[in-house]
Amino acid sequence: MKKNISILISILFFTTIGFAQTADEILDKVDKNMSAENRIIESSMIIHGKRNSRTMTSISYSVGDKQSFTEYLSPAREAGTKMLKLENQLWIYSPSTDRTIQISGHMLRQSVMGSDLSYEDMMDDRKLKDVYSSTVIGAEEIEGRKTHVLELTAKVENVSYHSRKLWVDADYFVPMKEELFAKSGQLLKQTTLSNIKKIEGRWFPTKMVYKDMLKQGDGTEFIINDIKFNQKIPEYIFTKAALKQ
Amino acid sequence: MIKFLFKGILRDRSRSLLPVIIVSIGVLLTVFLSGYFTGVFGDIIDINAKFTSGHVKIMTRVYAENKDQVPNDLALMEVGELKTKLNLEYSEMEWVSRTHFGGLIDVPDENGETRAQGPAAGRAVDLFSPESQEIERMNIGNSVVKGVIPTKSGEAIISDDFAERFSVNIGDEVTLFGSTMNGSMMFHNFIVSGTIRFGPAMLDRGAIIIDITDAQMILDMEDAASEVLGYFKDGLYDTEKAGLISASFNEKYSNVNDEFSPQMFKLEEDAGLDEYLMLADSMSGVMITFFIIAMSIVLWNTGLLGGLRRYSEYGIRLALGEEKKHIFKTIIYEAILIGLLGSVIGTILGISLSYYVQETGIDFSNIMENTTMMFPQVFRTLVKPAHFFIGFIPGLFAVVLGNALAGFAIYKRKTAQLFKELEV
Amino acid sequence: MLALKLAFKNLLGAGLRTWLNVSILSFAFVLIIFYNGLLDGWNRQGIKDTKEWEIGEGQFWHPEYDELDPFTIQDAHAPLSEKIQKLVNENKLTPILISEATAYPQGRMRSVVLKGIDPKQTISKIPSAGLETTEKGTFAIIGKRMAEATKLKEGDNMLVRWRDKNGTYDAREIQIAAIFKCNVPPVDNGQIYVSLDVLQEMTNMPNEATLLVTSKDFEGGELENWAFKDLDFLLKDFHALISAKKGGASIMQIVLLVLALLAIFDTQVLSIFRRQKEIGTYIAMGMTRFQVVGIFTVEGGAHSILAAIVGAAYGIPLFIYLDKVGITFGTPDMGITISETIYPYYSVQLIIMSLLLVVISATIVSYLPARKISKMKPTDALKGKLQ
Amino acid sequence: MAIIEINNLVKKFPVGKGFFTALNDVNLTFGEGEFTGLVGPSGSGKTTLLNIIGSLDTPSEGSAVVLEKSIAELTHKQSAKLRNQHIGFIFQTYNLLPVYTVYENVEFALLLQNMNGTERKKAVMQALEWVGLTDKIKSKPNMLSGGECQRVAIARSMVKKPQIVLADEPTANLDSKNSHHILQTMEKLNEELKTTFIFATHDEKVMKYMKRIISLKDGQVDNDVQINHSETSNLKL
Repeated sequence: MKKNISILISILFFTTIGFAQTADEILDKVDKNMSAENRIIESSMIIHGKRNSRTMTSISYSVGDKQSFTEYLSPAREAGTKMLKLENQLWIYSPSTDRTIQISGHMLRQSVMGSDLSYEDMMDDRKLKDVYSSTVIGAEEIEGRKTHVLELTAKVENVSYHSRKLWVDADYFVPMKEELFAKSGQLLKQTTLSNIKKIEGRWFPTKMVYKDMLKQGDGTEFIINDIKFNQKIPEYIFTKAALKQ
Repeated sequence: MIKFLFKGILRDRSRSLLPVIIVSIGVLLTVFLSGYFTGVFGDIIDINAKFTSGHVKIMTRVYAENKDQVPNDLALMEVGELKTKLNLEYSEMEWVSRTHFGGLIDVPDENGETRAQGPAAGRAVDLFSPESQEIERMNIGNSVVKGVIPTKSGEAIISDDFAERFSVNIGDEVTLFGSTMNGSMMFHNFIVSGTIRFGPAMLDRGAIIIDITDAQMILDMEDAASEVLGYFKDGLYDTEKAGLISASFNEKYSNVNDEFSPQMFKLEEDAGLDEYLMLADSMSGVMITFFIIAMSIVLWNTGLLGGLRRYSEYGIRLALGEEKKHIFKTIIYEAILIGLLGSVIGTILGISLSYYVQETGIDFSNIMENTTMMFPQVFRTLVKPAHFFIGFIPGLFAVVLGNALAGFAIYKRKTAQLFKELEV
Repeated sequence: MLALKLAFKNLLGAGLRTWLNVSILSFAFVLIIFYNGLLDGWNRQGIKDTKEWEIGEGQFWHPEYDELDPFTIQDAHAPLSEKIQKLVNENKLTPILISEATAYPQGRMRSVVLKGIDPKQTISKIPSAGLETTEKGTFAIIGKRMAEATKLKEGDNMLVRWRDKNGTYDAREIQIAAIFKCNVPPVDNGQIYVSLDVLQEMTNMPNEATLLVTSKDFEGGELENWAFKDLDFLLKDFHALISAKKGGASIMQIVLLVLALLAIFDTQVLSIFRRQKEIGTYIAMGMTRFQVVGIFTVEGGAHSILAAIVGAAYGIPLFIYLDKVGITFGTPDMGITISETIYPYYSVQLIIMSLLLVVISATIVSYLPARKISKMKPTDALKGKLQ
Repeated sequence: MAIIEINNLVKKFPVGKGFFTALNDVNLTFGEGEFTGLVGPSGSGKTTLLNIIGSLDTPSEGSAVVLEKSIAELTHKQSAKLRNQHIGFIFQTYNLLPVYTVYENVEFALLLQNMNGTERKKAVMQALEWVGLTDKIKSKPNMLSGGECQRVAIARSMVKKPQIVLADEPTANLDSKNSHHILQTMEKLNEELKTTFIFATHDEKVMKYMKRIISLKDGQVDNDVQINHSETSNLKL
């Protein structure tokens, strides 16, 4: 879950509302919409398996882009499971075993709970602007809405996806769709964002669908049930000790 | 007459005991070695069957296609009902469910935080049911290095290499982290009841074995399993029967258009061992044939010797007025008695020994250096119905033949000459 | 010498019975040598094939690399030093770069290992030359097993996704340039071979390798930052398999031997019974009982020498024949290195050991009944009275 | 000078729970060059006496001293040596080694003495000459007649030039012509080589050749007479 959130966050962070035509300006505007000093999100993740679909709900707290804490609320099996991300470290706590397990190394590349996201996807929280250089490559209409189409190309080395294509709503400055590409240009993943709502003065997509394009299946949905910005989040929540509480 | 001869055999130990012992030993060896060849040449098949492919194996069609991914979300459902049907319709086989799972084995420090961690290659088998033969079948008992096989829920046996590498001791708690059949996160603490080493590093790397009921619980696989394996109740793989059963099962229950419908595979289809199976069959056949011929020669020789040693007795009997033809007949009758007696004793002993070795195996691990291979470390025989009568070929026919040949010598000699030999 | 001479005279005098025993014993003898020869042949070929295809005269591994733990591959690579490059140019080493990947043959997903191999290398038998092409595209060669598992044919394309040095995803279509046949399963199963420079470019690891395979010309010695894995290490499982197979064979040998010895034992018992007068005569002529026991023991034991001669008479032509044509086992895919055709290998040591085994055991088994002689009363023996 | 001295010799065999006394207080002396027959009915102890003299058996009581060696005190090895070097045996059933040729059967006795090749060959040929079988040296026993077999047996016992030859019913399986032939051969050797011959026999033909006849009855010496019929025997030669 947490990784979903991270991805989401990373995307959100970098999309701000704006009217400028340069890519950077567009990204800045997107950022304004999507990122905040801190946030509390209650969300549902729907994973479409080959056989059935599953919904998990969670609440997650984050401060900046380095700290985040997620607690799963349902289903019963997952309830109470907590995930803590600090910088690039990730721990998961499970109440049934009273254990805190560090997820590291190769495990980070594994898919999270059969979703179309990997732990690493969840972990990567760098701002798009820091990682990619962007250019506007056109304008398209998606579901009746005008969008700016941005092409992002990695400017640093350690990225999972060499390039991305971002469709940003021309009015709300919220991304509507994103495609992630391999170095060769092969499409690997696709994200669609929808149900844009105005929350605390910003536009925010409340539904996202992630899809691994090389895998069969219907992708993973991420729905924000409630989101609050600029809340007071106690520091101790981002400690390993808090996992056990 | 037979009764009279029988008395003679029983009372005259020097004449009867040795031949019977030798025939028995010969028959025993024949029976045992036949079983042994079948076992040794079949070992790869057998190990594959026991460990991986069963004699037949049922998976969902889609699981089968992706089986190297261990895709438990594609596992068989309603396994209970399926097994009930199987037990009813294919009662010649024993049906067991097994589940494979992946994940991490996480070893905690004193604060319950990760101290060490490694990938898990898990197997869940029926360890707890008293009637389960899985422990035996997978040779788990003999592969235990330290500790014991789990006996209650929440216990697991893990790879000895893993335990060594991360200094996990018996009684320690490790956490298994993975995902359930539905893809939920799965955490479960297991007490390490023992460590295991099968041999091949590939099998041992990250191995963790738990009971199937634990797996159902923790993997959210109530009434589900990765695969249902069928084993012929006599323990012997019969490719034709397996073919018939799988054809009939697939006809009834498998649906090409339903990727979650079960599909049955026979051993060689699953393991890619078609050619080896044929080879093993013919190799063991050839070896057994050779051996029976050799044993027949030995026992024929025994019969011949048995007849020869009694020349002086024949002399006496001729002197008493017995006809040569009659003496010859009694020689044959006696040979039949001795051959039968020896064959029966030998077969009983041979089958018993074979069964014993089939069950326990002959463990070479102590005398072989460097043994890390799971399968050939312990050698097993395989008792087949043929072994119940195979010993009679050398035991009865060869002995009678030998005696008959010896008896012919009586005809060759003049009565007077035999008579003379009696005055020694 | 006297005893031996007497023994042969007696044995040959006994005619048919001797030849029966000898034929059984020779059969055991030939079979023991054959079976061990087969295993030795398998062993030698297996080692040869593994060396030729996979491990050369040993490998240098990147210290992080563990062939059994695919997770180590990610970090197990390093650039080739000048010294190594020089050795590569001298054909003493060939580098192999390994990368984990996911292949999507026919829409399915499968974990594979991408291996970069120098198309010009001659150290491994992997037909890497097939990767040398001027055509555009990425070409790979795979083994027969892999081809069957993925249902790929020559010329087919398959999407492969991997991550480069930095973890950046990359994916492209790879075309199967050739399919090779190889007896060494680890070289085949789940492996996709591409040209070394192509993989280096794909993974953004220029001039890097995961392991180095040595050739016969490599003089040995350490390479800084690389861990040498010798043949014993690399062949451990194979050695274990063979020694285990030998263990299995030993039961067969024991039973065969017991069978043959049973025949000798039986013959001994009878001949001692029937030849009491002869025994008495020997004693009357002034032989000690010990000498008589000796004669009978040597006589029984001499079966084994005759058996060796007889065995050699049909065994040697048979072995020579088998050595020419080999024994074909088909192409079982057992995950074990086994040639389609095994040429049995008969070492002098094997033959001498087998000979000793047969001779000594035959002698022991002949001695057991002969011991009875020392308890015989010569006067009774002369009368043939003993039962 | 006596080469065999038997004093108060008793030999008992266990029979069931008791004993059968085969020899009872036998006192006898044999000198060099004797040609003596032990006669008596079956079971009178002839063979037993021969066996004891030949060191194949041991006395139960009393002593038998052969060539100054007390039979009772010999080890297996010593008695084997005594037989090998000084005593020849001739049996009723010849007891030739069936798989060997005539020559080899005779040679066998010398092989045991480790005599060297040339000497051995000479001795074997000489022995076969004595018994008149030089033309059959390559025959095996089963190709010979009974008389010929017995002559091979004589050659075998004589080839090592023993001081004593013990013959147990040597003519029992032979017809009269062959019996005479055998006896004449032995008589001749007795005279030429001064070998002591002791026969166990109840064959009248044999007794005629004897120079001394000892009758045994129920294990005791019943009668011991010296006979002088040298004229007749000379005639027969």
